[in-house]
Amino acid sequence: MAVTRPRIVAFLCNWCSYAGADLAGTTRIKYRADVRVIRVPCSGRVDPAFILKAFETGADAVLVGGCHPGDCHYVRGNLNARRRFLVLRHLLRYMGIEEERFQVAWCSAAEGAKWARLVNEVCEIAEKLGPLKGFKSIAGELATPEKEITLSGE
Amino acid sequence: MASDAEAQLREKVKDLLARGKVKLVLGYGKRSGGGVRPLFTKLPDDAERLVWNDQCAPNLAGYLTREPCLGIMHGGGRVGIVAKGCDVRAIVGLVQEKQVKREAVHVIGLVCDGIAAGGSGAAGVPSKCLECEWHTPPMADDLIGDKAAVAPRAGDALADDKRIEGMTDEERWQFWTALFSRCIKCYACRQACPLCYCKECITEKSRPQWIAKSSTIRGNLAYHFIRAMHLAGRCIGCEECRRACPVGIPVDLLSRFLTRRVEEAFGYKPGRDPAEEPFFVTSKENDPDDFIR
Amino acid sequence: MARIGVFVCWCGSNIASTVDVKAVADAAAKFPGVAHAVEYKYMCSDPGQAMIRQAIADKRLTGVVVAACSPRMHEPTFRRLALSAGLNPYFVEMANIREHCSWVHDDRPLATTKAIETVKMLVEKVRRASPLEPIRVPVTRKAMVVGGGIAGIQAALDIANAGVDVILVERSPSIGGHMAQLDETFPTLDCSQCILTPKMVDLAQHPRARIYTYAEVEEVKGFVGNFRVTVRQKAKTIDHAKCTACGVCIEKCPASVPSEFDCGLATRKAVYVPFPQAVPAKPVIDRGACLWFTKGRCKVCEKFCPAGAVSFADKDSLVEETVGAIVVATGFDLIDRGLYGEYGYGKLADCIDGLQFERMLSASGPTGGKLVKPTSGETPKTVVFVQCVGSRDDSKGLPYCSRVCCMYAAKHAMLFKHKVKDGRAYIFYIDIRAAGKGYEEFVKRAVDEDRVVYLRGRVSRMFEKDGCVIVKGADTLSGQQVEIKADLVVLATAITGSEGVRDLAGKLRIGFDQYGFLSEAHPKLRPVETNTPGVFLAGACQAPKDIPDTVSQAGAAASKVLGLLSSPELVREPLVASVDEAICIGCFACENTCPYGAVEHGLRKDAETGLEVEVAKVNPGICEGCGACVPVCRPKAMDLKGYSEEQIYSEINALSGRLNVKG
Amino acid sequence: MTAKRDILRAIEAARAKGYVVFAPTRLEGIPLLAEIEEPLVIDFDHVLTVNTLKDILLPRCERLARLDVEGSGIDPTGDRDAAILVFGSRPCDAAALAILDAILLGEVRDARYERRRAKTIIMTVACSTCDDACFCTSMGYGPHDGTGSDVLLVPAGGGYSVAGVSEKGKAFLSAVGLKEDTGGGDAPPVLSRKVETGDLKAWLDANFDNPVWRDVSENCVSCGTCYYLCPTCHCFDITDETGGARGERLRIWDCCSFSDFTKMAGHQPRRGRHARYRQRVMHKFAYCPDNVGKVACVGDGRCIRHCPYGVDICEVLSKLVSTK
Repeated sequence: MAVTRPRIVAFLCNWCSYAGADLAGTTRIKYRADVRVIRVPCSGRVDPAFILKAFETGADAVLVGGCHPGDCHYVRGNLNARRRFLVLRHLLRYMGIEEERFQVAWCSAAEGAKWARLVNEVCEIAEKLGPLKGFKSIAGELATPEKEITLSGE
Repeated sequence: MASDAEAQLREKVKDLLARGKVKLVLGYGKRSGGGVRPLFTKLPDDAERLVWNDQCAPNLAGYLTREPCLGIMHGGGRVGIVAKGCDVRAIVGLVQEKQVKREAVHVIGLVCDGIAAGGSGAAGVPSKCLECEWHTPPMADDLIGDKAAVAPRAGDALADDKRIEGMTDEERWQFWTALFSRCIKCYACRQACPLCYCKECITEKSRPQWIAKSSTIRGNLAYHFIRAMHLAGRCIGCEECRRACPVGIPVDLLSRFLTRRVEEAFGYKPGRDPAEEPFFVTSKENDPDDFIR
Repeated sequence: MARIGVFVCWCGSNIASTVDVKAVADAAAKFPGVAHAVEYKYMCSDPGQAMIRQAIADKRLTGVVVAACSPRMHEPTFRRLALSAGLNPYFVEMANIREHCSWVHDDRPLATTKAIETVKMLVEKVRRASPLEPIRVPVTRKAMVVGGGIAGIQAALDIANAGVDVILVERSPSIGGHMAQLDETFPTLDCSQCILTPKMVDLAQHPRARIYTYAEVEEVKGFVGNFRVTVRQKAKTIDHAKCTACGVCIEKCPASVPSEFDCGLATRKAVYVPFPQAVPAKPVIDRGACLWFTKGRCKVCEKFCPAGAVSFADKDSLVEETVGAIVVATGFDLIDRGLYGEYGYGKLADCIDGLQFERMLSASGPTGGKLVKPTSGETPKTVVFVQCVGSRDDSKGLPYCSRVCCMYAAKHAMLFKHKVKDGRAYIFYIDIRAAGKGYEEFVKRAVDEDRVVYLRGRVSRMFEKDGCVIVKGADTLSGQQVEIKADLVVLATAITGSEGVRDLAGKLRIGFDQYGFLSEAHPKLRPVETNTPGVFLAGACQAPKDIPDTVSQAGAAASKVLGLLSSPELVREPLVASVDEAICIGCFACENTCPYGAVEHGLRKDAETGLEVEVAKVNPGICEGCGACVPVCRPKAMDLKGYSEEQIYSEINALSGRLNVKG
Repeated sequence: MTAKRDILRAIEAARAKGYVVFAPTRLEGIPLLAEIEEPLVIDFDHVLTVNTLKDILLPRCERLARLDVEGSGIDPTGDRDAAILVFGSRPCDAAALAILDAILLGEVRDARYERRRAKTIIMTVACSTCDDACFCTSMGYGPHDGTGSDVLLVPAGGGYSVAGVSEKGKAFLSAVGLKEDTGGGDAPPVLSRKVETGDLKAWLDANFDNPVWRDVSENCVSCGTCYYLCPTCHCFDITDETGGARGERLRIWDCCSFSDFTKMAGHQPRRGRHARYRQRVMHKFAYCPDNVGKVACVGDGRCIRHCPYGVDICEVLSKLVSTK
């Protein structure tokens, strides 16, 4: 079995960060494939429960991408979220989950390169910290084993 | 907490009820086998049964969002409530969050220099009394007690916090999982919390089920995690949750820790001023953002 | 039971070269709820779409996941397709395996893994989707324009000419705005009033236009399609229905105050018409200046008015107007020269600002078009024009360029030279920004034909010395200090948003910056829209602009309004928040969080207590679907359609259990 | 009289025979019935553990089945087969088992409870002390009562008198080499509490709609403490918990005082705290007598001891019957 690679779950706001990630694509900027993206209308939609669930389901790190302050398509969704995220990072640390596992970034639709860099950085952070054991240890029955499939070869 | 305060209290309540200023006063009465318990005072004569001493730990604010108080306030009546500084902060929170109309409550604030050791579940003087800045309630219609007589308790309110902060991440995780695996999900902490007034708690949601219902460590951790987030910057540290927990979990640690962080970061202290907007529904351009990439 | 169809696109080799599309389709076929999974070269092509349409029918699909490019690219395409195939469009999701996968990864197994998991997430999302219908809001086919300068007039005219009723609200007693104060306009030097006043009259006489002058917006309720605007009609104290505009009252009025229109270079009476060509041409009484209102005696005007139009009993009145859209055209103000200690705090009488100079130039102005030195009344021989007074000056907190000063300074210098043939004109500048049609040529003319002297540098100090203003500055090109003994100094003071605009912005729930300029929805792609649907911007209220730009933006705003009002109802995406009233506990955190004021109060009978309790309700006509209200709702009574709690939960949940694709 | 060490030896012997042993221990000062590896950690001095035998026989969370939608589908799960010895629980808790048996092993039999019950030995240690919340005597039991126990140890001098109460118990004693000696134990402690309930059942049957229910439930905040700590409450909920394609079906405790109680079945029929509190009292003192001929209360007093707001079942009962 291959070495387990880090698993990053990213919540991207539709207007800036998701578009930024699109731009990374259209400009063919390469980055690591260990990220899984969930599209949300605004970083203000991101609930702490999302992050908790992401960790529960095996994420080693979570990244939330929103518009830069002032650019929010919805005026101030990103600013409201910022308060929650600050608190959430404290909670994670206090509970014994390295706060670096939860990253927040402002990434505009023009910052394809920044998005690529972010993914790589967060992957490195996750690797440095190693797999998040805590939640796996309490998943009990719900710990789903890895599956393997092979390429069709076509 | 001189007994003359108790006498004044009885007088005041008797008078309020007699003059029909309030339909009901939430206070403390004797509990069989020592200690106190909430006393719903409805008739002027019931006022004689009110007590005020350092056993009066319970925060009665939670009753304001329940029957019969709801019905009384809804019908335009007023409810009186005997409240210590910490209790009053809960009432302020309820006003801020539109659960109670300020004019519908008559707050009988009591100057309090702390409740008895063991008063909130934990051994020793409750830490809330050690860090108390509210010996005199921040809001009251009547104030009983002698501000001068207040003798702050000695001790370190942040002892637990420091211990936990001193641990490694690994140790902290072990600490919490060990603690919460004890939780039996009786929801006493939730029901006792004056600010957990939701009619249907998110724990009861099954589609989707953010919080596993079971009292497995999985479910318990999720419950206390989300609860802490829901109380961050709202928890006024009355320690009712801790007092109510039958298996002795210091449930308040998380939410109080977060509320301190909120104060550091945003200068917001819950339960200060009924006119203040709750911190989590607003934001400022210059909020701290050093953690953002 | 869900029957999801998964359609994996090769996008030619764009995806297929890096992602094993067959492996993706095969894996998807095994996902719970997936009834059909295929790959094809170009899903967006006609045959590709036909294939999906066919599958929806044949396999009785309840949902579709297209694994292809970014949803920002083709989501509308495939949702339209679904609709035409009889499937609710919101049962279609796109898995972005191109921009987010094949184009950014090289490793085939890893890219394929990511593609498969991405598809899985969106299959799970579609499984939890619910059918949504577009939201339809009835529209009031009427518009309001706030501000009666050239921007407002143009917008109002364009709207009215298109056959839509329009209401213009102007704060001062006449429409016309700053443009009416100007003498000649660059780069053509045609007379400002000659081109403006006809428009003013057109609008005033337009059957579809109604003008409130001496009026202000008091309150704005409602939302796009149906704003309910309360207008405060300030008491004019002259009944315009009776007034014949004979002007006797003005003649007789004993009270004089500095004229706003003439920028304090002349006075006006307490009862006044701002300028001769004003629309309406009938006077109002300025109660701040009127002796009757200030001292309780006089009433001379009433005595002399032949029409008996003066009514001291007149009161402010409130009028409510319902309109479908609003154009804000509140224009600009000049910054206070008092900011500049080094320029004499605006106390040097022979140092004036651009607008004052315009009035001086104007034939209908206080000096009848004659240039004079305010202190002596002589004709100024040496005039110094200073640009960037405030603009581009961080020390005064105004980092931006006011955009019109380069041009009008050149114009002023020229016009001065035209009037004073032997005069000397100096212009202190930092850079010359003449990036408009015919602008560069215009500046060149000033230099070549009119011999205007340009000095590159800031003016460091100016002070009064034997009847003249001594201007000290640096000529950074020659590297010399220069000192000019000027008869008159004209400051091109910086432009800011007009006074009071912040209040208005609050009422309209639109943003503004620290300089009082209103915020457009997007600096490039939505320059005339605001974040409040149905509210648009025109002219200098958004940023400093010259007349041509202002007029074109006014036209753009008008066309946005006309587009909005073109159909009897507004169709909006149904991706909005909604409240489960049975769970809502009425803390209204959502209301405080909503940037659009979309949360309203409703009543619910509580099952447990039987009491009527207040609960939150979302107005789908206002909600923009950002979802900021959901995380602050603790019991999760609030949810967001299209990005529902269940959908996002399922997406996250789909990720548990890693996948390993072997090469 | 049998010495304490002989008893500890017997427990060791049971462990050697593969018994899983539960006994009272202290966790941060809180007496809890817990699985032990080492008899020396047993706490003999407590009045009553916070948790009850329910934790072992009707656990607060029990897996009924495993789910894997991408794999084997649904398969029911059993639990470990090892025999169980519960040492040191009190007579009231043992007595509660007799009630649970009557309810869960009636015409409808709870297979899982039955299986576990069958392989469990209840070795009760009678009370030498009690506190002001205890009222077992008012419910027809007592500090030295053997009801529901397999083996009853009664404090005697420094040691204990040992009696096999059930056949199962006698067999166990001989298996672990512990002789019965029923030589006189110490006098039982005297309870301070006495509940005068008169003809409670008749009152309850007649006063379902009596407004007094609102008064007696005023202090109740609808938490689950009294239920979860009650040795006879036995309502449960079934919940499916999933992660990805995996999941498990769990049986967990539920409580008639929760506002979402029976929501699964559509709605909570009991509106208001008073209705829910009434249900609890009715269930214990009216419905159970009707259904299984037993009052579902053993007077262990946990609900009084641990109620955060001082709801006192004894006071409530006397108040009820004294209300017209």
